[in-house]
Amino acid sequence: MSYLPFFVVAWILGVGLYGIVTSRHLVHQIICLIVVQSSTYVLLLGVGYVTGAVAPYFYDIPLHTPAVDPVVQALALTDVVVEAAVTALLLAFAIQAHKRFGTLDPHELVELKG
Amino acid sequence: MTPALRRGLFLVGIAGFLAFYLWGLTRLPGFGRYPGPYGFVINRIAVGETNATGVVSAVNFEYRGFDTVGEEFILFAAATGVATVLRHLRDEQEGGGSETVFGEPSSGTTDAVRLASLVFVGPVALFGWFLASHAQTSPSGGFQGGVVLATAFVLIYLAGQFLSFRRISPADLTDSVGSVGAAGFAAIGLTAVVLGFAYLYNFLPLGTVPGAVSSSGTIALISFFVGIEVAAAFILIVGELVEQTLLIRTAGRQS
Amino acid sequence: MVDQLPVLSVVVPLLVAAGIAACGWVLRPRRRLLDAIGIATCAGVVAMLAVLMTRVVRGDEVYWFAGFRPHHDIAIGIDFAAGSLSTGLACLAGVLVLSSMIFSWRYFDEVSTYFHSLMLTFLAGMVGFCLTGDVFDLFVWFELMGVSAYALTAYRPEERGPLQGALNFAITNSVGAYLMLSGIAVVYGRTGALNMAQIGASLSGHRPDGLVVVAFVLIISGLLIKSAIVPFQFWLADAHAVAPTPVCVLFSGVMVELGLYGIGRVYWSMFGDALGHRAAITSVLEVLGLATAVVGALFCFRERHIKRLLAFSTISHSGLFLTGIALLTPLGLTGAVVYVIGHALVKAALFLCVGIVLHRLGSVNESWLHGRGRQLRVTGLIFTVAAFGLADMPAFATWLGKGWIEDSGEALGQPWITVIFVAASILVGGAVFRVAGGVFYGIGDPPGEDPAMAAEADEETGETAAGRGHTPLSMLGPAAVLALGSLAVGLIPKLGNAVEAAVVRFQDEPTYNATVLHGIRVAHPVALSPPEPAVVTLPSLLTGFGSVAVSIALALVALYWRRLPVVRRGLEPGAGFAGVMRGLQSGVVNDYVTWIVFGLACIGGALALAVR
Amino acid sequence: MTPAVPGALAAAAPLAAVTPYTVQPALMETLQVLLLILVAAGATVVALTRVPVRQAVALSAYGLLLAVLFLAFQAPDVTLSELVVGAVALPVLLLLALARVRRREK
Repeated sequence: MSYLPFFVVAWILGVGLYGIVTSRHLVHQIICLIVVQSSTYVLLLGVGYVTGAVAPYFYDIPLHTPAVDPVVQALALTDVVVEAAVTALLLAFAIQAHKRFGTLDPHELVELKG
Repeated sequence: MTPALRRGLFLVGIAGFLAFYLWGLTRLPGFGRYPGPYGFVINRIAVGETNATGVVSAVNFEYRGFDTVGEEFILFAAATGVATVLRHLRDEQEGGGSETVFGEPSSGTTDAVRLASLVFVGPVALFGWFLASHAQTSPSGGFQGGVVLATAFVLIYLAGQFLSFRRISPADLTDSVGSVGAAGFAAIGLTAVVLGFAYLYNFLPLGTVPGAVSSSGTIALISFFVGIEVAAAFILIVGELVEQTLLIRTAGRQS
Repeated sequence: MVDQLPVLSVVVPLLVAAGIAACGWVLRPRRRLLDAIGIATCAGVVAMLAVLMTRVVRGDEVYWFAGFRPHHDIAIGIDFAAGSLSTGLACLAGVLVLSSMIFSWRYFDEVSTYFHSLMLTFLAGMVGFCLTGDVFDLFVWFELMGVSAYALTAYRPEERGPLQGALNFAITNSVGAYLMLSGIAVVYGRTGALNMAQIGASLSGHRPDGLVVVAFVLIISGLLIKSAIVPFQFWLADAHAVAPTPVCVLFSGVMVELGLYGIGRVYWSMFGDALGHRAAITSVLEVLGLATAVVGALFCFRERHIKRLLAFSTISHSGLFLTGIALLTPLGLTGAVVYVIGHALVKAALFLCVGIVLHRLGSVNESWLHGRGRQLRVTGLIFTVAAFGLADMPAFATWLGKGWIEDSGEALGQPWITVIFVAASILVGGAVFRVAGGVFYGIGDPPGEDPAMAAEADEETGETAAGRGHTPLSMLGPAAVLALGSLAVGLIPKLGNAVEAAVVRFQDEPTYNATVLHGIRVAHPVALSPPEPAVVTLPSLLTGFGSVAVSIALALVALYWRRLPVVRRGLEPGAGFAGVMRGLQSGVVNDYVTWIVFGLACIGGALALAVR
Repeated sequence: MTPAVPGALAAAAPLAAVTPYTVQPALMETLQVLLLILVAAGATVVALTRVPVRQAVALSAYGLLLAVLFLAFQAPDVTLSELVVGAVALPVLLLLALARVRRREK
């Protein structure tokens, strides 16, 4: 168990990149980019976890109860917002590209070459 | 590169890279053995210093508040970018004007879905409002609240009323509201500077009861502005996408 | 209020960006007011950073947000650590954004508040990236910079090129950013810290293990992609060629260089002492840098699309800068810094001149433009002056910087650096002289036309519609000032000593850590290795003039190629090459990501073998 | 490798002991292992689904799985964000974009 989450992180990163590289559809490629980014959430929350500790909310539990790291959770939240922002922008590019090229296959979206 | 060559090169590369990556990951302290100190220090001091019982919100809006300023402006820049890229171009005009996306007009959405969507608008909006205004106490905050609030507007659209969606949230207005939200956050920080403190210093009274709605000073206020900005940004993005789908006809090149 | 300068220089442009978006319906019909607000904001940021610059010469100024100072060496908030190098670079970014804003005074046909908002968030992202002392904050500003830049690249979505360029740019750089974030998470898992000084203090004094190497490689991978180092360089030419000209100025002049600054910042605050093995790190980064210099220069020389040609020259120069940093000596980094300043100014001037050509003649195709630029006398003159700067003509800051990197390399017993530097600068210089001579003076014959390249260049039509008959002063002015600025920087007396003092401070990790964590001002930082004097020597003067002469000769050969008696008609130089290069720069983002993965495996493997 | 944490800050060391507020560690660990394997499988399915519309639906399910995993990692805040963004907002954006693209292909 001790390193399982980190192996999962590496696996998610690997399949995400594989999806990007073999993709024939831009929207598919964007979704694979989301998968690549999801590996960072698992990694962030994985490194900040403490066995047997509670979530860092002290509303109804006493202070000084051992809690997991709140900082990585804040970082992961920022990360989620970044993901949403980048995805929205990429989708806008894809929609316009489809209008101009008539296809979403990255192999045919080549105006610039060489 | 041919697909086969690319796949070969990629597989060699990724095998090497993942081996390398795991070499580093397996030298971490191991899952569940976070060594600190940053998070533990924050857990110990946050409630006392800010009167916010949700420590993650305290980190997001106070200890690492400046990250959140940057994050809000990433969303702002992305929404501006979407509006830039999907703006009405010379060779496009509005046409069609069908009311639904998935299928032909009037056959796509059943009355049951419309009714259900409309019924949910109120509760969803209320829930979003609740989340945005309880950052300091519970696992919630401006960001989540803002997205949920935006969802309420999307539901109106799902009820088959795109034109009313646009009427309730015209692009100019959402743009302005979103910008005010983003600017509001940055301006709260600046208020502290004007008062002679460091940027983002929590200058409001913290309240006396940890976890109360009015506690924790600027944290609650910032969370509120973030909620407004996020909701407006999402409504703007969804609106632009829906408009593309429903209204724009292109006379552009097609190969 | 002066204490607040670091934060104000980031927050003010952000607030103005949001403000003009909020007042969109008021400002849209009042174009001049909108332009004026944008220019005034940039000028204000430059002024604030200039004042800050005078304060940080004697040591870094540390600013703790919300007043959370470190307790017992543990940073609980975010800090800005403004040093001379970081403030100077931020100031350079401000100057370039200011000149682009002046240049685009009434430049675009249809404009909303979007362009100005995005330029200001871009500026804020760059300044924040330079000043921050927190590694996650670095990522946040990196992303703000990225998102603004992607959107600006696709500013003209009615054409195909910008969309492809923006997609390739956004996907490759996003992959880089996520790798960087993974690296930050890995190092956080060991140290439990995000402040760079604290991480450095926590990591140093232990034997480097896999975690340190992996974190280093992951963090710099995002930055290497941003700075277009081989084999991560493909996106750059696609994005630069299609972005609006005022935006190209920023991409080439400073965004790429910021990636390299980031490498220096993380190395000399977090990893320098922890990694050790300086020789190995020097070799790996130097190989990357020199390969980039050569590849960029070759692509540059064969290009006929002028914006793309300048983009490839940026790749080549990025490699030269990386080599300067990789030497890990005070003089090498001094050279890189001066080179970056000089290059930013001349490259910005060149792009602005191309913008004027596009405005007046509606094309960026070198073959088509041949001789047609004769009427643009002033533009031609500015372009020629800037071309001499790009070819590292003595007295320009570019020549000083390049010379110092070569000196430092020779002192380390690596004379091949000089050879490759001279070769790269001859090729790049030859390419820009060829453009200058052909387009503005009509010398020789139009260069051979590659049909695909011509089609690409023709896609690029005017960004402006009205007032094509003349060139407004708001376009010529910034170009002239920037070109002459590079010359002026080169002529500052004792420039080398001043920069070297700043560099020594930048490279002194313990001093940086003490300043950030304990607020100690160290008067005399310790140099990484005995600093060699940054002086001008006769050999470097001769090399400089020599390489410029060879560049001009090369340009003349290219222009008169078809009239050379010895050459069989129809023989085009480098024809065999073309297929290979076209195959590499394929425009397919799948290929680019494959190269990223493959390149990372190689870099990681090399460092792993060295440090293990 | 961490700097010494003196005085008042030192008490916050990780505890293996069970407090009244936590799930039994053994149960928790089983849950986490199960969820991690599901998430890894989910990522594989999303990346290898070639039809974008189906992929968007798979992404929504994957977002849901991630959200549950984050709950097991004691991160309710991130759970909520992942739920609203990963499982709802992003799939909606994707489906809208795909609807636009498909309309043209008709």
